[in-house]
This record gives sequence, structure tokens and C-alpha cells, in this order.
Amino acid sequence: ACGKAGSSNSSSSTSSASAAGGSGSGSIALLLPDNVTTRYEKFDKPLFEAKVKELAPNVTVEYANAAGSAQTQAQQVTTMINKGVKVIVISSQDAAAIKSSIQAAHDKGIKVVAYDRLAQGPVDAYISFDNYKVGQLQGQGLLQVMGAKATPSANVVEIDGDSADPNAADFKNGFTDAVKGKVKIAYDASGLWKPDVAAQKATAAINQLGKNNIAAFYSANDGMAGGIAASMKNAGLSSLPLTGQDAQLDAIQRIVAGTQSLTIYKAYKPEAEGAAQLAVDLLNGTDVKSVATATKTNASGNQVPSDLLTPVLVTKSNIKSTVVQDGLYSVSDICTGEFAAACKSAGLQ
Amino acid sequence: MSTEKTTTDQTPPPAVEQAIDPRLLVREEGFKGYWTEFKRKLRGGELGSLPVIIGLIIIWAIFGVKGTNFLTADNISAVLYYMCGIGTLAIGLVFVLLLGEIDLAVGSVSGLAAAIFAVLSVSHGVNIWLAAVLTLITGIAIGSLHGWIFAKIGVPAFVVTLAGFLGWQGLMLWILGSTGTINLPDTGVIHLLGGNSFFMGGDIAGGYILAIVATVAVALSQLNEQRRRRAAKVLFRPTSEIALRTALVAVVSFLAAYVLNQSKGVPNVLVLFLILLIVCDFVLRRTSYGRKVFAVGGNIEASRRAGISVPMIRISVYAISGFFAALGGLIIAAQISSANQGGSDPNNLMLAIASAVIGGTSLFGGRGRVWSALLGVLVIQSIKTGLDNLGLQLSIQYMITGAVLLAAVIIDSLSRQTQKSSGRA
Amino acid sequence: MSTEKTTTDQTPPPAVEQAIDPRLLVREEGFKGYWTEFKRKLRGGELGSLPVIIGLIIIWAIFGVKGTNFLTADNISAVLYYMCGIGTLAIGLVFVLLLGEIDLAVGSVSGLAAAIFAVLSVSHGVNIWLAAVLTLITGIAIGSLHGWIFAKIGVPAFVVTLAGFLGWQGLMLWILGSTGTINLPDTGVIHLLGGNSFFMGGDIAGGYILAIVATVAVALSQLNEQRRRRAAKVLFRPTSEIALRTALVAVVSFLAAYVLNQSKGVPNVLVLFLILLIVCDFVLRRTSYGRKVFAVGGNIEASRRAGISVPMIRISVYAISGFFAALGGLIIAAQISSANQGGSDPNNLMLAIASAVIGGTSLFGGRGRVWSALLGVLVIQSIKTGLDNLGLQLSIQYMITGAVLLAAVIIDSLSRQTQKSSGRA
Amino acid sequence: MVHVTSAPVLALRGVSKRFGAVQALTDVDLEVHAGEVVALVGDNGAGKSTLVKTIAGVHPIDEGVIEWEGKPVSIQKPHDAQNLGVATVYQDLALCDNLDVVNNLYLGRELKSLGTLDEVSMEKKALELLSTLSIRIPSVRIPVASLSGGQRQVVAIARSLIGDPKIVILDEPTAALGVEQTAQVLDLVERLRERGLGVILISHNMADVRAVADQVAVLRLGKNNGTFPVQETTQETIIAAITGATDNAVTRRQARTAEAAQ
Amino acid sequence: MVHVTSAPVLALRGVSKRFGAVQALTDVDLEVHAGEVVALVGDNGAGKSTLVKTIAGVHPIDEGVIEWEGKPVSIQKPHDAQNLGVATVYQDLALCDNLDVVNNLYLGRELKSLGTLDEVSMEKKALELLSTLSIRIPSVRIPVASLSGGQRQVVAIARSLIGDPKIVILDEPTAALGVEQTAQVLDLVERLRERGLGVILISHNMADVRAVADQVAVLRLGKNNGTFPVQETTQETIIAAITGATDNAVTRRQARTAEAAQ
Ligand SMILES: Nc1ncnc2c1ncn2[C@@H]1O[C@H](COP(=O)(O)OP(=O)(O)OP(=O)(O)O)[C@@H](O)[C@H]1O
Ligand SMILES: Nc1ncnc2c1ncn2[C@@H]1O[C@H](COP(=O)(O)OP(=O)(O)OP(=O)(O)O)[C@@H](O)[C@H]1O
Ligand SMILES: [Mg+2]
Ligand SMILES: [Mg+2]
Repeated sequence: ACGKAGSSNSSSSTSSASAAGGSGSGSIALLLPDNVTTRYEKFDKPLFEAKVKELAPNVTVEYANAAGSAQTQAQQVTTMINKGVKVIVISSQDAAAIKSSIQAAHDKGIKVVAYDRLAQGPVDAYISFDNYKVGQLQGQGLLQVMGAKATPSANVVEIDGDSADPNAADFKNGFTDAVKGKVKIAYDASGLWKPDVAAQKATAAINQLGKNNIAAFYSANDGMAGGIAASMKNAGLSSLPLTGQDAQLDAIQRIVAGTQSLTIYKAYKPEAEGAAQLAVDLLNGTDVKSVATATKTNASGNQVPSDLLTPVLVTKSNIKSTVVQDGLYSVSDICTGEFAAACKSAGLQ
Repeated sequence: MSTEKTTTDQTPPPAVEQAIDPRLLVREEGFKGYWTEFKRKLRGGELGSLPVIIGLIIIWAIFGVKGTNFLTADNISAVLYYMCGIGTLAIGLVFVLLLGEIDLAVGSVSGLAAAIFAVLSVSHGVNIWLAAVLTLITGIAIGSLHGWIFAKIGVPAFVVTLAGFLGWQGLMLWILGSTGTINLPDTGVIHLLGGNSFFMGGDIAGGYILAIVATVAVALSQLNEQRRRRAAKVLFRPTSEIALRTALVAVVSFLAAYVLNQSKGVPNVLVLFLILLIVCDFVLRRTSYGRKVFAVGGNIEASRRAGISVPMIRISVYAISGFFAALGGLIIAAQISSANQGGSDPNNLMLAIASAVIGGTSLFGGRGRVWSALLGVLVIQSIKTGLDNLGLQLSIQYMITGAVLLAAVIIDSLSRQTQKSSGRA
Repeated sequence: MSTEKTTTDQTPPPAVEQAIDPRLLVREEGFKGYWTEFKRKLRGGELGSLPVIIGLIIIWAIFGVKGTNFLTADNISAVLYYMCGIGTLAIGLVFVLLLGEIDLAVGSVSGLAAAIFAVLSVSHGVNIWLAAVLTLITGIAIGSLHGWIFAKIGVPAFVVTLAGFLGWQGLMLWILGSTGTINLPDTGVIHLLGGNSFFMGGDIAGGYILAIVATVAVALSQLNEQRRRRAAKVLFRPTSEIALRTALVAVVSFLAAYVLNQSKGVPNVLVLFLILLIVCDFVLRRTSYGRKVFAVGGNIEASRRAGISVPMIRISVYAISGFFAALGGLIIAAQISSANQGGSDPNNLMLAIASAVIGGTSLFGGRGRVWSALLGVLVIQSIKTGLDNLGLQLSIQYMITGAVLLAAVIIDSLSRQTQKSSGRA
Repeated sequence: MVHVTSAPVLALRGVSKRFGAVQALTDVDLEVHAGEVVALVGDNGAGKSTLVKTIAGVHPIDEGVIEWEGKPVSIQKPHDAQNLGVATVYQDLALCDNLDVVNNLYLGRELKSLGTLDEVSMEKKALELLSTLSIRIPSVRIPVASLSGGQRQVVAIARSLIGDPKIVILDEPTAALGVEQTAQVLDLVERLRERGLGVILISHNMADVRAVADQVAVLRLGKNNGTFPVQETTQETIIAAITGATDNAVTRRQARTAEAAQ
Repeated sequence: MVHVTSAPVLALRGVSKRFGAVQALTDVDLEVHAGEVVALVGDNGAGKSTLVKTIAGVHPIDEGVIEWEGKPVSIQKPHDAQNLGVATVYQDLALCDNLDVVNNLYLGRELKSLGTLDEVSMEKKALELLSTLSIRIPSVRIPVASLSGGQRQVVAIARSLIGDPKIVILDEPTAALGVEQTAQVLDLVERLRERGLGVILISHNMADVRAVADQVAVLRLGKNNGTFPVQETTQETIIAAITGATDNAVTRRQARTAEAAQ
């Protein structure tokens, strides 16, 4: 009798979003998952914002970080919908849990770009590195560093990421597939992405297996590798191979100093800029198939046009040609104090 | 009407009036007396919820000016919608805090409840309502277990629930283990608690009907109380004050109904949350069970000597807390349509405790009201949503949240201190 | 020697012996009396630390049987090494718990301290020792700020430190913001607190010297006390008991020295931790400051009326907690050779609180000892390392940790209950 | 002074109680008949309150038997004692400081109408009850934390009169009371006796004891030290039993003041 | 009975104090001279303890002046009062239940040697002090939580004697004490007077008041209701001033018992 609450303005927001095509104005939401990993607020956010500004000067970017909580991220999507953004670029904290939020955005006519992590639901585009390939590269790199020591009886200690993170399984699978039959995984535990947890697990592994019976350490990322390196040092095992991922500054320094063997560099720039390109294209109603040439099917069965980038293996020998050349870090960033000497011998100066 | 037998002798008691002390400063009749009493209370620091309400208004004003979208109907209704999850946890915590204890396991229990519900209803195909009931029963059972270990074995509640905090989280991870996140269908209880279900289907009339019911109920119950007290010749609340209180309730509830109607209507989960508040308030203030909770929170030994079974009260309060934790878990799961491994986020625990305390429930037991869960969670959720709106960097968000929490309670504490210096209260 | 003036009159006081009550069951002389008293205490539930120690032995036995490598020297020394970080946080918390309050910010402050230290020493090139001192001063300043807001403004400590929990974490993220993780050089204070620095360079003699010092100090201080009490004609501890206590200390310290020497020696951070425990124990039990802390924890009003400045005690205790939080942060950072954004892990807070409580410090104030930080953290770290050794799934680890925590305290609580039923204790 | 020869309502036989290293009660006997006022006296720390608390179920006895109307009973918790019909006013009062006067009076036995608390009736009856004890309390709706010592004591006494006890135990009920309130409480004790209740009265005030008690039971260092019928015993005998000597501070003080008066 | 004509050590002029809606003290005056025992009497809830707490700095006064040796002083917290030389025994005792007897006695003014607590001396002196008050406490090393009411009271009284006060305030010190301990406390009060200290004694026991006091100040409903020299005043006058009427429960009870005795 009295009519539906809010009937007047909910329809208007839908229509305005769909009518926005080609106007080149409006706003894009960038939703990132956590604050423990350095990359998001240091690289992804500024790179993304800069690229959007370059492509579409009138478009504003709204930013929110979920601080590692799927629940917070769902609220942030609602907030963004209420603010009337036209495109949401989201790196989901929990790829499955975000499904209903993405559905809600979709229902309002908002386009969704899955960034770095493939969310469930009606996603319009996806950009990321191939996570399985990351794990594979870690495995191949490790075998390469171990060289002749890589025998089927060589004990490798594996510290994985937090199993709540969908990518952790991809890394693990890629890694185990790469090393299967070539080395023996003697200890396998989750370090929860936390350095102090990883450090104590590594010490436990060393005491469990005996320090002379370990051939190498696998760490799923650089953060944990820092803690593991400290434990290896205490046990006098600093010379053993140790993997990582993310090309964090501290990891590059460890690689220079020889306490970590390799890391995986997933250039943030192409990823962030690619996402900006996708977002602006979606905002303008342009077809994204030209950029997102691949197709991935997400866990809820949606076919998503995808742009899959290739990661790079970084060791002491190619630091200069990767992270330094890309401007991620300058030589002076890396070669502080105690690392200066090691830098010199590594040819970084 | 009463079943009491006193042993006082049957000589006619002296007129009751004699007992009123000449030193008691009684309020004058009419609005003027109300105003002078208000001023006296203000000076004495007895402000009740006033500082929190003022704090809330300030927070809204700041976000309203800073963020362009904060004071829109859609956004306010988002605040009111999302607050229900933490708010439900906070209701249970109010009971526990009234006992002077703490329940650190509510966050984990809520995550576990969501997981159990998801596994039952999605993976095992149990009827969705039955699954919800089983989940709530599990919550009650877990709470009772905490309470039993605390009350009967004597392990400090802090430690019991700390163990619960760790243990139930482990159980949740184990339950979800093979599947990780489980998406929930938007039907049955999940639809009801979720963001697409509105009172009377979102009909404009719905909100106003609720507002009318609230106003009338407040007015009638107060008038009835006044009539009975007047008949018994004990002090009663003047009509002027009743009118004022009723007017306040009317303004707030009609305003809320109007704003929510501008958006999509009154979310059913909000209606549920308000009903729970009213029921719990009734239980705590009007039943002998509630009186016993306050008594145990005030003085355990005195309660025991008064024949109250302290262990029973403790166990039941933890059972209540377990129930609300499980229900809160369902609400949070409904809001994100899934049960996931982050469900037992310790932040939820912290925010729920903060809500109860900011709202005015003492951490030291024996003092507080259920309504503090509502007030406190409104403050917390407003800050959260407001900061999300501004899109600030996370580090700055943390700092602001900390600072605002502090500011909100500093006002409250300052007023209490004034109060203390003019009495033992 | 004493500066006291009493107003008692100068008539010769009746013999002091008269005041000994005939109803007091005095222990018989010699070892036999010691044994009967022990049995009586056992029956009455006055077990002191016994249950925790038995719990520890059970935990070690289980892990020793289950995991093949738990009882190796290397592993035990890993337990003793890693416990120092959380243990240091727990020392500060013991002070706070003795006041009957809580400090939820210790985890965040420790993370912040590591970040400040790293930025100062690595990014800004400040001398590493100076940076450590500045960091500790920052910790003290932060703690004092918490204390001040609590004591002077009257905001409940819970809320102040909850705000700190959020706020300082934000500040830490902001400080680390531009660089993320910062590697710490293995020099100076970081070397000292890290895993490659041993007492007397890991010389076998080092451990035994420490054990001898401990044993001799315990024996001498007790004999001295006995002599003075005997001279003053008040009850004193019999020589037999002193011998027993000294023997116990000797056995434990020589055993620990032997085991650590089997590995790489006594880590300097462990020596530091033990020195801190001794100093804090002395402060709490032997100085009037410590007495005041207990008094405020027991009865705030009585302390105030005794002329104690309650705000000063509160502020200083929070300052102490801030100091230990900062120091603990440095130790944890040294153990992983880096300062990172996960430094203010709320789990550290939970574990530190659990350590203090499991060790026997009451959450309700006024009862506890600094040594509970040692006992408790030993339990916690043993469980943690033992589970790591077994390489179990995370979900099962959580459950076991929860269950063991609970079991450890159930024994303790049961004994306290017996105690309570035979007295008000 | 109605004396009943039947079995005592309450009898303690050989009751002992220990707290840790302190033997507070050793082998104590006590009998209370209906319509009889038994005064329990003794030095500070003699164990009077401990004895009363064992009867009231605050802490169970270690050894001995408690008989109720001739039958042995087990009193493990305060609820047991209340069910038998024991109402107790404790020396340490035991009120809930956060609750107001009315709520404290009716704690554990609230009046209800239709399942909800009947605050109005409780408030009305509380006002009546307090005025029979002629105490002035500013308002029955203020928390007892803000009452004076005597006001708290009267609230505790009034509490024991709600319900329908057979034995009322008063542990130093008049300690904090003014002269008028003390007189009211003594009147009250006499009214209780007339209604056939048994009363155990603990007091250090010999005048009060002699005014209302029928029997005086003396405790000394946790043991019985004699039971005296008030009528046939002099104050000196009782005091000597309490202090354990005829030469004590009381007699010395009396001698001194008598001397000074000369 | 040494009377000094100089300025009073302590004088209150027009002191008022309000708690929320209760006006506890209105315009109260009081004077205490050195070597004088002033008894402060009044009905329950008359405001005696409140008055004493304002002097002791427990809660500051709202209006009026406190003069110390003729000069106005501001007493904001207990520390201020202690510095002036006021030692107080509170009605609610205020002991730290978790600390033992020795620690409670010396709380805030511990004996030290070489900066550390001198537990041995404290324990020795505590034993001496308690035995002059002829109290039996099983051990001075048990927490005061486990003491009897009277034992706690004696500990509180002993506490006030440590230090070097000029005025000792005793709020119902003998309420929980046995006959012997009461006599000792009265002796103590006399010794304090002889040493030239001012004493404020609150008591409901008229016999005690008449035994040791020089002046009796009466409070009624928070207001002064007369000050009487003990020597020249009858007990009836004082009781009438306390209760506000000559016909009260006390006189009625006396009349009744007299009647019954006939
Ligand atoms: N919980 C307890 N723990 C240890 N000792 C206790 C405890 N309760 C009482 N006592 C001891 O038992 C003895 C008797 O105490 P009780 O309170 O019964 O004395 P009382 O006769 O009531 O004395 P008063 O007249 O002073 O009230 C005292 O010496 C006291 O120290
Ligand atoms: N903190 C407080 N808040 C409110 N009212 C209070 C407070 N303290 C005391 N009062 C009121 O002030 C009045 C005086 O109390 P006070 O304790 O001074 O009485 P008193 O003369 O010592 O009585 P008694 O002889 O019973 O000890 C009482 O009516 C009491 O209710
Ligand atoms: Mg007693
Ligand atoms: Mg008083």
C-alpha cells in the first residue's frame, strides 16, 4: 500500500552506472586484502592510482584495505556500492567468501576486476600471475641451487603459507610437482605467513631431523624466509639453499648476503597497470578481451577473461637486471651498511 | 499476590512516610524540577549514556563533513545492518561482564558455529532451519562447558575461555579443513539474517509500524508502573518525565524508520537484534534470574549466603554467551554468505568487548545494561564504516580507531570520576 | 637501623612468646616435621607451584615419548631460547596483573618497539646500542601514557590498552610502511639477544659458574635471614628446610647447565631473562615499592587511606609493562633477525597473559610472583615446540594447545578449591 | 522465658573446624531449644563467628554432628541451612554493594507477580520493615555501598526476618548500632522468643546479653568453656570464663578507676 | 583530664558535604584540643563517619574550613591528613585482605635497612604492639582476610599507633571487641591523652564514652546538636540529644523492663 522502501533511488543508481559508458568519469574502487604484506600499500596502490590517472584523469580511485578479514572486506564492498563506484578492483581476502558481495555489485551494474586472486562469482576480468607457475619456479630454482645435492633422499624442510589463503595451495602444488621424486619433503608445516612462527617451525624441523640431515629449506614467501634464515643461522646452516617469494627488499639483501638463495619476482608494475587498464576499459564499456586474452574458470563456474602474467626467478646473478632495472629498489636501498661488502662482490654498485 | 511471610510483629507499622529522610534532596514537581535535577546530575557526573550519545553525534558529524557519503540513507542503513553481528556477540558479553568475568571464546565460537552450520546444511544437506537450531544448541553446549569448568572446577574464566579461544578455532579449521570456505545459499535462515530480507518485505509501512509499537509500548509500561506505585504510596515517576522519555523514544524510532525507508527498509536482522535486546533487558531487570546475575556480579559470597546457587548462575550465563556467540556467527556468516577460515577473527572479540564497555557496562561486574551493547556497537560500526568511506590507509585507520575509542571513553570516565569524588558510586 | 617512633607506652611489653596461639599447628623439628607439614598442605590444597611443575613434567614426558627428538639437548635449548621473548612480556604483565588490571597493548608495543629500533639503527644509522636505549625509553613512555590515562583520567585500563592495542599497531605499520620488513644486522644488542651469543662464549665453565652462583646465593641469603630472625626471637626457617631448598635449586641449575652445555652453551638472552626475573622478584618482595603494588592490587581504598599514591603506582606499573614489552619486542626481533609488520601479533599477547596466569599469578590482583612468568612460559613454549616437532596440522595444534592449557590449570584450580574449602584463602 | 523440655531444635555435637594451620574449633557442643535465646560469648578470635558459619552452611564442618530437631543433618551450603529454617545475620554483613536496599532485603526470595519481579510490593514492605527497626535511610533505592555502618547492619538484620525461620542467628547485631536501634533489636529478639523461635545471639556487650538471653555459652580458644543459665550467674563468672582468668584487664581497669574515684 | 586553653589542634568550621542526592553534613563545627578526648556521638547515619572521613582526607569537603593549629588547611587526600599528623581508624577498617598482619600494620611506612624492607624488625615490633592490646592472633604472617572481626579491628587500631600523630581518630574502635580488649583500648585512649594527643572517639556505647571522654559532641541528621562537657551532663540529656526526643525506644524499653521486674 505504501510502496517499497528506497524504490526511488535504487533504480536510479543502476541506470546511472549502465549509462556511464564512454563518459570517462566516475570512480573505481580498489580493495586490497591485508596489510602484513608490504606490496599492497607500497606498490600496488600507488602504481594503480597513477595508471588510472594517466588513462582517465577524471576518474577517482576509492581505496580500502581489509586487514586480513573477509568480513571487513564484505563490508567494504557494501560501502563502495553505496558510494556509487562503477568498477571494483578487488584482491579478495577469501576468494569464496566474497562471492555474495561480488554478486551484489554485479546486480547493481558494477563491473568487477579480480586482482591477483581469482574471486568467485560473476567477475568481469582477472589479472594475476600464474600462482602454480610461481610454485614451480620455486621448485626448479631450488633444484638448480642444490645441483648435485638434489637426490631422492635429500631432506627438504617445507614451510608453507596460511592455508586460509587460496594461493597457498597453488604455490604448494606447483612446488611439490616440480620437485617430486627429486628430493624428499621431510618436514612440512604451515608458517601462517608469519616470520616468528616460521622461525620456530624451522628450529623444530632442524632439531627433529638433525642439522646434518637437511639439504634445503623451502619457504613459501620472503617474510617467512627471514625468520627461517635466522633459525638456520643459529644452527649454523646458513649456507643451505632457502627459497622465497615476493622480492621483498630484505629478501634481496639476504640473497646478496648469501643467506637466501632465490625469490620470485612478480613485477607489481605490469600487474597494477594491467588492472588499471582493465578497470578503465570496463568503466568506458570497452571490450577487455584484447588485454585479457586467456580465460580462467573460477570455483563458482564463471568463465573469466584473464590476463596471466609470468613471474621471474631472482637469484644473486640477476638482481641487477630485474628488481634494480625495474626501479623497484635502487642499489643504495639494497646495499646498506652490512650488505655493502657483499654487494661489491656480487657486482652491485 | 505475594507469597511472602515476614516475621515482623503485627503492631501497626508507623506511617511509611516517616522513613523518607529530610536530608534527601527530592526533585520538585514539573519540568522545572526535572531540569534542576538534570543540572545537579550533570555537575555530579551522573550522566548515564549521555557522553556516549554525544560521542556518537560527534563521530557522525565528523564523518558527515569529511566523507561525502556518510550521512546518506544507504550508508546509515549499512551501519545499522553490519552492526548486528558484533552487536549480538556483545549482548552475550554483557551478561558475562555483569558477572565480573570475561569470555574470550566468543569470537572462536562464532566462527565455529558458522562452520558447523555450513557443513551441516551445505555439505550434509540437513534442513537449513534444523541446521540453525543445531548450531545454536552447539553454542549453548559450548558455553555451558566453559561455565561448568569455571564454576565447578574453579579454573579462572579467563583461562577457560582462552583455552576455548584456541581450541574452538582449531576445531573450526579442522571442520572446514577439507573444503576451506563454504558458500551459503541465500535461503531460509541465511536469507532472513542476510542483507536482502526486510521487515514486511521492505514496505514503507513496516518501519513506521515498528516505530509506533515501540513508542506505545514505552508509554504504556511507564504509565502502568506509575499507577501501581502511586497506589502503593511509594515514590513514582512524574507524568512530565514519562512524557519526555516517550517523546525521546518516538523521535529516535521514527527518524530511524524514515532513514531506513529511504534506503531499502528495515533489515530483518536489525529487527531480530532489537527484539533480543528487549528480551534480554527484560530478563536482566525484571526477573529474579537477572537479579541473581547482578548479585553474583556484585558480591559472590553475599549471593552464596543468600542461597543463590552461584555455579548455576555462572553456567547459565556462559551458556547465554555461547548462544549469542553462535547466533552472532550465523549473522556474520549470512552477511558474507559463507563460512570461512577467518570466521573466528580475534578482532571480532575485541570489538564486541569494546562495544559492551563503551556502552557503559562495567568490567568489574554488577553494573551495566544490555542497551550498552547497542550504543557501543553503534559507535564502533560507525567508526569502521566511516573510515572505510574515507578510504584511508590502514595504518591511519588503526590509529584513528584507537584514538576515537579512547576519546569516547575518556568523556565517560571523566564524568564517572566527578561522580566518584562526590560519592562512593 | 629503624627510623620508627611508636606511640606505645614504655611499660615493658609482655614476653613475645605469649602471642603465639596454642591453636596454631606448628611444624615439628627436623625432616619428619617437614614431611608431615607437606602432607597436610597437600591435603589442604596448598600446593604452590607443584601442579604446574608436575604438569610440565607430564608435558615433557608425553612429547619425549611421542616425538623422538623432544628431550635432546638441542631441542631443550631451543625451548629455553625461544621462551625468552614471550617470557619477557609476561614479566611486565605480572606487575600489571598484581594490580588487578590488564595490559592488552603489550603485543602491539613490542611490535612497535622492534620497528622503531629497526628504523633508527638500520634506516637512520643510529648507533645500535643507543637505538636500543631509545627504544626502551619509548616503551616506558608509552606505558606511562597508558598508566596516566588510566590513573588520572580514570578510563578503565582495559579500554586504554585496547585503544593502545589498535593504535600502536597502526603506528608500527606506518613506521614500517615505506620499507616493509627490515633486516637487522647480527651485531651489538641484536647479537646479544640473538641465538648466536652464549654466556662466556659458550664455554662449558660458563653454565656451571652460573649454577654455582645461583646455589651459593640461595643458601647464603637464607642462612642470613635465619640468623637475623633467630636473633630477633621470631619464628625462623629450620636449617633442614634451608638445606632442602638449596639442594633443589642446585639440582635444577646444574641439570640445566649440563643440558645447555651439551648443546651450544647458555644463551645470553636466557641469562638476561633470569637476571630480570631475579631483579623483579627482589623489587616486588623486598622493597616498599613492591609492597605498594601488592597493596593496591589487594584493596585500592585501603592503600589510598594508608597514604599510598595510587596513581603513581599505577603509572609506574604500566611504565614497567611498557619497558618489558619493548624489551620483549627487541628479543623477538633478534630471534628472527628482522622487524616486520607481523610483529604485533595478538597471539603474543595471549600467550604472555596465559604464561603469567598458568604460572600462578591471580587475575584478580594482589596475589602472584614474578617466577610465574618463568614457569608459565616454560609450559607454553614446551607445548609450542613439542607440537612443532611433531609437525602436526595447524588445526590440531590449536586444539591441543587449548586442551593442554586447560589441563594445566585444572589441576591448579582443583588444588585451590580444596584450599578454599578449608579457609578463605 | 518459655522453657521447652523437648529435643532441641538445633544441637551441635563435637564439632571441629580447621583452616589451614589454624584449629579454629575443637570439639564444640551447643544446644538451642525453641523459644530460647542462647547467647554465645567469648574473646576475640574465640571461634564464635566460625561456629555460626558452620551452622549457616558457609563452610562445612570437618568433624562432629549437627542435629536438627533430633535428627543428624548435613549442612554443606547456605541453601541447606536456609531450607532447614536457619536465618543468619553475619558479622561481616555480606550485602551486595551494587544492589539497592530493597534488592538486598529480598535477594534470593524476591516477590513476584506473573513471573516478573514485583518491585512495588517489595519497596512498600521494605519501607515498613525498616521503620519497625527505627532506622533512617535516605532512600531504599540507593545502593547499600553508600549506607553508614549502622544502616548496613539494620538492613542485614531486616533481611533475616524475611522468610519463615525457626532459628535466627545474630552475630554481633548491635555492634554498629546506636542506642535507640540497639533497644529496638533487643525488643525484636524478645518478640522472636515469644513467637517460639530459637535465637543464637553473639555479643560482647554483657548488659545486652544479660537483658535478653536465657543461656550463655562461652567459647574460649575454639573450645567450650561452660554454659551458664543467665538468671543464676554473675557477670564476673562469665567474664572469668571468657578471659580464662579472674585477673584481667577488665578487673584491673575497674580497680584503677575505683581507686581514682576515691 | 589535662585541659589546654590554647588554640585547638583541629577545628572544623561550617563544614558541609553532599553525596549525590544526600546532604550528609550541613554546617558542622567541631574543635579538638591537645590532650583532650572528644566523643562524637549520634544516631546511625547521623554523619559521624562522614565527618571523620573528611578530616582524614578520604573525601574532600564541599564547603567550610578545616583549621589545623589555628591555620586553615586544605585536606584533599589521605596523604595530606597524615602529613599534618592525623591517624585514623576507620569504621570499615580498610585493610588489604591479601597482605599479612605485619604488612598491613606497616603499610605506607615500612621499616627499611639498606633500602630493602626490614621484615624481621617489623615482625618483632608487630608482635610487641599486638600483645599490649592483648589480642591473640594465630600468626602475624597470615593474611588479614582470615582474621576474626575483632582481630581485624585490633590490627586497625594498632596501625594508627605507628608513626607520630598529633590527633588520633577512632571510629567505633571497640564495636567488635571483647570485654578485655575493650578495656585495653580505653586504657590506650587515656594513655594517648596523657601524652598530649587529641583524640576523637566515635562510639555508640555511652558507658565507654562517659569513661574516657572530656567533651561529647552530638550530631543529628548531619547537623550539630550540642556539645556537652561529660562531667556535668547526665546520660539522659545526651541520649535525648542523639535521638531528638525524650520519649524513645530506649526509655520505653527501660520502662517496660522496670515494670516486668516488679
Ligand atoms: N578463613 C580462615 N582462615 C584461617 N583462619 C581463620 C579463618 N577464619 C577464621 N580464622 C581464625 O579462626 C579463629 C576464630 O575466628 P572467628 O571469626 O570465629 O572468631 P570470633 O569468635 O568470631 O571473634 P570476634 O569476636 O573477633 O568476631 C581466629 O583466630 C581466626 O584467625
Ligand atoms: N558515598 C555515599 N553516597 C551516598 N550517601 C552516603 C555515602 N556515604 C554516606 N552516605 C549517607 O550519609 C549519611 C551519613 O553516613 P555516615 O556513615 O557518616 O553515618 P554514621 O554517623 O557514621 O552512622 P553509623 O553510626 O551507622 O556508622 C547516611 O545517611 C548515608 O546513607
Ligand atoms: Mg566474630
Ligand atoms: Mg559510622
